[in-house]
Amino acid sequence: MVRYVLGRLAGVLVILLAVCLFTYVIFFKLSPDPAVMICGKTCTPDRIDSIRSMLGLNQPLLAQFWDFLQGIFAGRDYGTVHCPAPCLGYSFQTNESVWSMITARLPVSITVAVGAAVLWLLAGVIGGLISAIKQGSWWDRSAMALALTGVSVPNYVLALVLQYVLVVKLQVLPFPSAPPLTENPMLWFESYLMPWTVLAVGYACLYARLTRANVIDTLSENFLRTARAKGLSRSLILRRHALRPALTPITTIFGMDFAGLLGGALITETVFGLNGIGKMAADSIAKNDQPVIMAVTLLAAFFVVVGNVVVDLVYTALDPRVRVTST
Amino acid sequence: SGGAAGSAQNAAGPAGKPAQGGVVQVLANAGFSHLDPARGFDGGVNNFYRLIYRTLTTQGAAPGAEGTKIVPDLATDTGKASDGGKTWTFTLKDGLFFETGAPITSAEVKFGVSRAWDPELGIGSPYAKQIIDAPASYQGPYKSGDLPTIATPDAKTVVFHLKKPYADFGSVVAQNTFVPIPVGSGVGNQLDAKPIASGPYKVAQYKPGASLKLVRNDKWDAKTDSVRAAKPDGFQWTFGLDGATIDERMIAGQGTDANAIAGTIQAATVARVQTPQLKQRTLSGLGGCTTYMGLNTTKKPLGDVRVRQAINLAVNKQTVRDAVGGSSLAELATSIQPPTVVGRVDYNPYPSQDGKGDREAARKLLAEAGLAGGFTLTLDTRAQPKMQAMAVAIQQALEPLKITVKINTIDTSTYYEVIGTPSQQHDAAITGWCPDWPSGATFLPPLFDGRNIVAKGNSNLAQLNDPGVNSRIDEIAAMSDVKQANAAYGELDKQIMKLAPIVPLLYEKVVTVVGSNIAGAYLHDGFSGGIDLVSVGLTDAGK
Amino acid sequence: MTLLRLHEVTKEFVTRGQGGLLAPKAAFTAVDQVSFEVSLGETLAIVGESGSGKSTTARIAARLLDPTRGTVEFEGQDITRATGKSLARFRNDVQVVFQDPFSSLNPRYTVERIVTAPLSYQGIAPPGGRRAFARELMERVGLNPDHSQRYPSQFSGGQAQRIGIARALAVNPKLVICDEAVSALDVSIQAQVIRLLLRLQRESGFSYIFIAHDLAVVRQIAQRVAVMNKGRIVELGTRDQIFDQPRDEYTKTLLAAVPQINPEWDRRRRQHEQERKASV
Amino acid sequence: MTEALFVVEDLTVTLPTSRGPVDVVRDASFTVGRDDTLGIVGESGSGKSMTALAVLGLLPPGARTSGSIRLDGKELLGRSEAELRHVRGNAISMVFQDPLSSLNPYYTVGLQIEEGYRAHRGGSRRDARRVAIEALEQVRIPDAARRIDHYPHQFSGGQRQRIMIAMALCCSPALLIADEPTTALDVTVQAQILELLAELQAETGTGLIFITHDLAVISSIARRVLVMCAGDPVEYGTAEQIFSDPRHDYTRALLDAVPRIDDEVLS
Amino acid sequence: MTTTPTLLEVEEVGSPSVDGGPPTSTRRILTRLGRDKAALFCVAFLLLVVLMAVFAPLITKISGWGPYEFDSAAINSDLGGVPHGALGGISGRHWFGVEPQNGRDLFARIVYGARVSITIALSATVLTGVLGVVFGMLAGFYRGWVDQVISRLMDFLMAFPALIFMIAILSSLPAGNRPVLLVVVISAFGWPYLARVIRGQTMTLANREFVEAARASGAKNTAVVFREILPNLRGSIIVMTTLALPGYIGTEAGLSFLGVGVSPPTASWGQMISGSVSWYSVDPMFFAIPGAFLFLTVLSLTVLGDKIRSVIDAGEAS
Ligand SMILES: Nc1ncnc2c1ncn2[C@@H]1O[C@H](COP(=O)(O)OP(=O)(O)OP(=O)(O)O)[C@@H](O)[C@H]1O
Ligand SMILES: Nc1ncnc2c1ncn2[C@@H]1O[C@H](COP(=O)(O)OP(=O)(O)OP(=O)(O)O)[C@@H](O)[C@H]1O
Ligand SMILES: [Mg+2]
Ligand SMILES: [Mg+2]
Ligand code: NI
Repeated sequence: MVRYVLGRLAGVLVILLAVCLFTYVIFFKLSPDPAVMICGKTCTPDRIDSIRSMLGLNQPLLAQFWDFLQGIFAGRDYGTVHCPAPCLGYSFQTNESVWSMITARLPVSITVAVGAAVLWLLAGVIGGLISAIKQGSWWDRSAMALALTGVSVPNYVLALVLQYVLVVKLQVLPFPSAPPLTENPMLWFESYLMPWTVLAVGYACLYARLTRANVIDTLSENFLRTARAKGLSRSLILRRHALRPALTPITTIFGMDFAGLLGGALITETVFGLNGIGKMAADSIAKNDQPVIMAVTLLAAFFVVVGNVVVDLVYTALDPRVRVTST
Repeated sequence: SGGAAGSAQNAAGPAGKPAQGGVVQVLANAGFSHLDPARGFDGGVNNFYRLIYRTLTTQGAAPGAEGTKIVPDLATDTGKASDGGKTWTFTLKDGLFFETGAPITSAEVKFGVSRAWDPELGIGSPYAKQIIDAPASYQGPYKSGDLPTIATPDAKTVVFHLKKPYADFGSVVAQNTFVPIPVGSGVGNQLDAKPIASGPYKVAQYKPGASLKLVRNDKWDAKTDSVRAAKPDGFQWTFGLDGATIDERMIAGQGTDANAIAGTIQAATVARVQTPQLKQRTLSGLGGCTTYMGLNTTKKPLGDVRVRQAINLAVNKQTVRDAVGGSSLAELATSIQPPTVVGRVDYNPYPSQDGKGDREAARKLLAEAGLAGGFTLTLDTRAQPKMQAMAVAIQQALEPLKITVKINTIDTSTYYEVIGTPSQQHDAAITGWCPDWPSGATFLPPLFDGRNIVAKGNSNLAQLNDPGVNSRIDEIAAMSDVKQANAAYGELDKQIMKLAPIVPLLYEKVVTVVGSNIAGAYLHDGFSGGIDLVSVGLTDAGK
Repeated sequence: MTLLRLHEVTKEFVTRGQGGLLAPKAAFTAVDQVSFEVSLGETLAIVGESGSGKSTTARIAARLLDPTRGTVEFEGQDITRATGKSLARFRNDVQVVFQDPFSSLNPRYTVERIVTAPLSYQGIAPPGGRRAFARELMERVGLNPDHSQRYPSQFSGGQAQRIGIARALAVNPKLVICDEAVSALDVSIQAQVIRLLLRLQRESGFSYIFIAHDLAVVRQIAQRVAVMNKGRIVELGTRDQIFDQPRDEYTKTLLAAVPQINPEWDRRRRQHEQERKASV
Repeated sequence: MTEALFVVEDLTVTLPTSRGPVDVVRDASFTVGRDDTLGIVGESGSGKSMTALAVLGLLPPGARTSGSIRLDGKELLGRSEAELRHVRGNAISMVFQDPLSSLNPYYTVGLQIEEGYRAHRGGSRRDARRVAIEALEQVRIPDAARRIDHYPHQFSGGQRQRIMIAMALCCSPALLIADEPTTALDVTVQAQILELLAELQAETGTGLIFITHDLAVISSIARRVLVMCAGDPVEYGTAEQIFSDPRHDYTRALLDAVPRIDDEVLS
Repeated sequence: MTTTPTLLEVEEVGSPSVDGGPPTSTRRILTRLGRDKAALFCVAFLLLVVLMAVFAPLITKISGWGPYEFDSAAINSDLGGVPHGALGGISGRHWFGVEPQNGRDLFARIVYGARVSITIALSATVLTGVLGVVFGMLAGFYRGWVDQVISRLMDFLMAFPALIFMIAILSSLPAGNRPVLLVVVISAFGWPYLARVIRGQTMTLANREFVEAARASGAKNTAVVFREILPNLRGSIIVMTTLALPGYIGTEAGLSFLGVGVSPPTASWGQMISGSVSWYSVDPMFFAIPGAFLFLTVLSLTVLGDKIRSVIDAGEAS
C-alpha cells in the first residue's frame, strides 16, 4: 500500500510535468507574443525585442521551460530581482509575484469550494435518498424536476437572478464583499452564502440524481433484505446498507469536483467579485498574462491530480472487494 | 468639515459642492495595470495618477473644454520655448514635497523622466522618448546613469532639449512619464507595489486586482496646487466586480455604495436608469474616442477609393449604435476626430438620412467600380459581445449591396496584435482610438501617416500611404502655434476622409451612475470620460 | 486419457490484518499442494469439510483464479498461464456451475439471455434459434420454459441453480465443474438433473468435477472421489474404495456423520407402499 | 387451550409478473410451538422461501398476502414496517437461502452480526463484538476472533451460510426460520450445526421452521412436516406420519427419489 | 388483502400483455412507453425540436423573419435597445419577440439555433459518452497497465482547467469546420469525468461472481466488459449523460462568446442564453424563451431516459 501510494505520487509529478510542458507549448508557442501586448499601442520592433529579452522569451522553448521548472524548486533570478523558491514568475500585467498572488487568493477559493461542497453534498445526497425511497411520489417527481431545472439554468444566470432578488429587491443579504472570517463572521457568512448556493445548485442536482439512481439499484439487493430481516431501524438501513454502496461511486465524482473547484470557480467568483483563483484565472486569460495562466493551470492540475489519487485510495478503502485485488 | 450637507442634499446631487472629508468608494471591473507612472498609460490610470502624482503641467479640472486645457502643476507655467521650440525650460513651484517629506526638485523630475528610456520600465507614454533628445544607447538611469540632454541648472529649473521643434511640448510634460521620482528609487517593480506620492493622496494598502486604499498625503500642500480640490480624506477602490453587479450596486446605492462612483453602465441598464431619482444621479458625456472600421487599402477591391466610399455610405450607423446600447451610449460618428478634440471640424462627408446609410448612392459607386455584383470582405472583430454585435450590424448593412461580410472573430488578448500585423490583418477591422491628449497630433499621425506602417504593432490599419497626407502631417508638425496646428488637423481630417480609409462609426459615450452622496462629480474630457477624481467628493462627509 | 491434471497446486490468499489501510498483510493457504487428474468421460467428486478449499480448487481448475504455485494441464497442455487463443479454447471446453446461484447470474439479463450467453460468447449460433434453444435447455433442467423472459431475481434458489446448470450445458463442454450444483434442488429434481448429467456423460463423453456434500449423490455419480480437509487432499480413490474401505480418519468421520431417514419409518413406508401396490 | 407460539392460517402469496399476478403460495396453514420444529420440504420453486419471507413481510415489491400469521397470538400480517421492525431479528430471525448475496459486501461480517444484536439488545460495541465472536465460534468458524473482521467474499460458501446462522442466533429469537441453512455444509459440520440448534431449542424454547431438501435431516429434527408442491401445501402432519405413511402422491414420489448412500448407481 | 409494506413504493407494474408469447424486450419497451403520457409528451417535444431544426428555412418563411434580419423599428434606441412593447416585443410580427439592441426575430433564431445547439451538444454528449464509458470500463476492468495508461491519460486531460484550454486550443486551430472542432474539443476534455466514475463502478462489478461466470462460459474480456458489466452501469450512464447535455449547450455558448465557438451571426441557444443574461431584469423574455426550450429539451431527454430505465427495471424487479 505504501508502495502504491508512493508510486501514485511519482505519477502525479510526471503528470504535472507533462501538464506544465503542454501548457507551456500552448501558451508560449501558439498564443500571441506577450511582448507585443505589453508594448501597447505605440510600439516599435526595437521595444518588442527588448521586452522579449527581458522576459527571456528569446531563448529556446526548452531552455525557458527549464528555467521555469528551476524557479519552482530552486528559485530563479529575473535580471536584478531574485525570486525565491516556489517561484512561478511575475505577472506580465501587474508585476506581482505570482506565488504571492496565489497564496493571497487561495483562501477565498478554498472557502468557496468547501462551503459549496458541504451544501451540495447535504442537499444532493439527502434529496436523492428521499427521492429514491419515495420513488414515483410527488416529492420524487418535483425534486427531480427541480434538479433538472437546476442543471439547465447556467450558473451565471442563477447568480445574477439570486443577487437581484435577494440583494436588490428583498435586501436580505448584502452584496458579497468577502471579509476575513475573523473580522466580521456574520458578514463573512452572508457574503459567501450566495456564491456557495450558486455553485452548489448544479452539483447538488447531479448528486441527487446519481444518489437516487444508485440507491434504487441498491435497494433491490438481497443484502438489504437481510438488513431488514435483522430488524434494523429504517434510518440505519438506509444510512449504512443503502447509502454506502450507493455513495461509493459518488466519491469518485466528488473528489474530482471538489479538486476542480479548489482550482477556482471561474464564473461564480467573477460574478460575485470574489478574489479567488478562478477570478485570477479569468483575468489572466482575458489579458493573456502567461505566467499567471501557467500558475493557475498548474495549481488546478495539482489539485485535480492529487484529488484523483485520493479518490482512488478512498475508493479502494470503501470497496473491500476492490481493495483485495488492487495490491 | 461636512457642513454643506443636510437638507440641501437632494438639490446638491452629483453637481453639488463636495464637503471636506469622507471616503469615496470606487467600484471597478478591472484593476490598474501599473502604479508606476512610467509604465501605466491609459485613460483610467491617467485619471487615477493625478491623485497620487503630480506632473509639470496637467489638464484642467473642469467640465467640458476647460478640462482639455493644459495648466501648470508642479511648474509655475506651461513651459518656455527657446531655440525655435527645440529647448524647453520649466521652473518648479516652492513648497513641493514627496510623501516621505523629501523635497521635490528638478533632479527628481529629471530622474522620473529618464526612467522612460529604461526598456523594462518605459512601456507607458512613449512621447518623452520620441521627442526628447537622448543618446541612442541610453537605457534609463539604473543602467546608463545620468541623461545628459536634460539639464537641471538649479533645484528649481529643468531644461529639456528636443530632437526637433515641438510646439505642444507643454502638453507632453503632462504625461505620466514626467512624474518626479526620488533619485535612485523605483527600481524594478518597487513603484508598482508602493508608489511614492507627490499628489494629495498616498497609497495605504494595495491588493492588486482586489482593492486599493488611498489616504491623505499630509506633505502635499494645497496652496501649491490650483488643480486638485482633493476634498475627501481618502479613496477606496474595489476591483474585479462584474459589470452587472456594479450596475446593481450603484442603482441600489445601499450603505457605503451611496459614496461610490463607477464606470460606464451596461446597455441593459440604460432602461433602468430612466426614473427621475436615478436620472439625477446619472452623468453622461462623450468618451473622447472614435470607434471606427479600418479598411485595408492594400486589399483587392478596397484599394479602389470608390469602393471604400461606397462602404462609408452604406453602413447603417444607427444599427451599429444600437449594437452598443443605443443613443444613450453613443453618438453617430461622421469625422475621424471626436468632438472633444480641439480644432475638430463638424462635418459629414458621407451623409445619409438619420445615418441609416445611403444604399442607392453606394450602389452607384460600386457600379462605377464595376462591382455591382458584389464581393466578399473579411471583417476582423474582437471576441467581445459588443464588438461582435457591431460587426453583425455592419454585415447586415452591407448585405443588400451583395457585399458578403465574413466575420473573423479574434481572441481578445490577441486582437490588437493580429490587426496590428499587416501580414495577418484582413480586409477590415473594428477598433477605436483615443487621443493621448485632446489634439489632432495624437490622433491623425499615428493612424494615417504612411511612414508609420510597421511589420508589428502597426496602428495605421488602413495602411494608407498617401503622399499628400504624409506631407501635410509634416507641415502641421512643424507649426509652432498649437492653435494653428489644431485647426490644421481639423482640415486634414476632411482631406483624409475624402480617401475614405476608415468608416467612422461612433463616438461612444460614458454614462455613469454615482452614489446619492457624491458631489462635485463630472466627466472629464481628457480622461476618456472618466469622473474627474481630483474634483469629486461627498455631499455629507459623515456618511 | 487424462483430460485435466492439477499438479501440486497451492493457493494463498493475502488478507489484510486488522488496523486499516497500512496494516501488514497476512497470507492464508486455502489450497495446499493439491494434485489430481480427471480422465475423459470420468467423474471425480470432491467432498470435504466446508471451507476446506473445494471451491478454490475448482476455480483454479477452471482458471478463474491463478494458483500461487503449481500447474494446471488440460489435454496435456499447461494452461496455468495460458492467454489468448489457447485460453479461449480451454474456456470453450470447460464449463462451471457455481455454488452461489444468484450471484453468478447477471441481474440485468433474462434467463433466455443467460442460458444462451455461452453460445454467443463462443460465436455459435443456437440451433433452432435462441428462443427455442433456451426453452429446450430450461425444460431439460426442469424449469418452466414459459419463464424464459424472467430475470434471475424472480426465481427461487433451486430454480436459479438450475439456470446455472442449463448455462453450463448450453455448449458441448468436455469438462463440467459442478460446485455444489444440486444442493438446492429437491430430491426428485436432483435425481432428474443427475440422470441428465449421466446421460450426457454416456452420450457425449462429458467429464465432471463434482463437488458435493451429499455423499449419497456422490456415490451415485462419481467414479473416483477426493476427500479434502484443511486445504489438502487427504484421500483419493475410487468410489467403492472410499465408501467401503475409507483409510483416512476424516473420511471415516464424514461417512459416519451422513444423516439418514429414520430407518424404522422408512421401513414402514416401504411396507405401506407394497400394501398399496398390492391393493391396486 | 392457549394458542401455539406461531400460527399461520390460509396464507396466500401473490406476486406480480409480466404475465399478471401469480399465486406462489396458496392457503398454507401450519403451527409451530415452543421448542418445536417444523420442517418444510417440497419441490424447488414450490413457494417455501416465499412462505418464509411472507412471515417477516420481506416479500419482493408489489407482492400481496392474505390469510393470517400470528406470533404469540398477535397478528403480523398488515403491520407497518415500523412495527415489524421489532419483530424482525428479535422475535423472529431468518436465515436466507443465498448467503453471498444476502451479506453486504461492503462490511465485515463482524459488523453485520453486531448490528443486529445492538439493534435489539443495545449495549456497547465491545459487548456486541464479543457476542458476535461467540456466535461465530458456535457455528464452527475456525479462528473466529480474527475472521470476524473479514469481508463476506473472503469466506467459503459454507462459511457464509454459517455466518448467516450466527447472525440469526445471536438475539435468541422465539422463532427461527432457516431456509436451507445447511445445504452448503459438509455432513460433519451439518451435524454440529443441527446439534447447536437442538441445544438452543432446549435452552430457550425457540420454535424452528427448517426448510430443506434433505429429507434425512428433516426426519431427524422435525416434529412436524409440511410438504409443498407448486405453491400448494399438499401434506401436513407429524414427521412420523409423513415419513412412514405419506398420503399424497407427491410426497410418496419425493421419498422414493431420496438417494441412499448404499444405493446402486442410477442408471 | 394486504399489500406488503416495502421500503420502496414501486410504480404499478403494467397489465399482462395480450399476445401469448413473451414479447421481445424492445417491443415491450416500445409498447409500454406508448402507453405512458409523459413519455409520449417527451417524444413529441423532441420530435418538434428536431423538425424545427430540419425545416428551419421553411418555418421562418412562414413566420416572415429570417434569423439575421434586423428590425430597428422593434427596439427603443433611446433605452439601450430594449424591445418596444411588453414581454420582449411579442406580437403578431414577432411571435417570440425580438432580441434587444438589434431587433432580430427570436422565433427565427430559436428555430435556427436548434440546429447548431442540438447537433453540437448531442454529438458531444454521444462522443463523451462513448469515450467515457469505453475507456472507463477498460481501465476498471483490466487494471494493470491498461488502467495505468488510461488513468494517467485521464489525469492528464482532467488536470487542465478545461475552459482555458479549449479556448487556447480552439483559437490556435485553423477555423475549419467549427461545429466539428467544438464537438471534438469538448469531448476530448469531457470524457475523463465520466470515465473515472465508470472505472470505479467497473472495478466493483468486475469482482462480482456473475462476471466470473461469464468468463467461465467462454466470454472474451471485451464481451465480459460490454455485455456483462455495461448493462449494470446503466443508471450512472443515463444520469451523467442526460445532465451532460445542458452542460455542453452551456459550454458551446461560453466558447462562442469567447470567440472560439460558432461565429456570429449564427444563432445557437447557448449563445442566446448567455447573451440574455445582462437583460434579465429589463427584458426577461429574452432569457425565458431560449431558456425554456433548453429546459424542455433536457427535461424530455431525462424523463425519457428515466422512463426507459424504469420500464426495463420493471421487467427485472431485481
Ligand atoms: N420476484 C418474483 N417474481 C415472480 N415470481 C417469483 C419471484 N420470486 C420467486 N418467484 C417464483 O415463486 C415461486 C416460489 O419461489 P420460492 O423461492 O418460494 O421457491 P422455493 O420453494 O424456495 O424453491 P427452492 O427450493 O428452489 O428455493 C417460484 O416458482 C419462483 O419462480
Ligand atoms: N478471497 C479470499 N480471501 C481470503 N480467504 C479466502 C478467499 N476465498 C476463500 N478463502 C478462504 O479459503 C478457504 C477455502 O475456501 P473455499 O471456498 O475453497 O472452500 P470450500 O471448500 O468451497 O467450502 P464450502 O464447502 O463451504 O463452499 C476458506 O477458509 C475461505 O475462508
Ligand atoms: Mg465452496
Ligand atoms: Mg427457496
Ligand atoms: Ni400404516
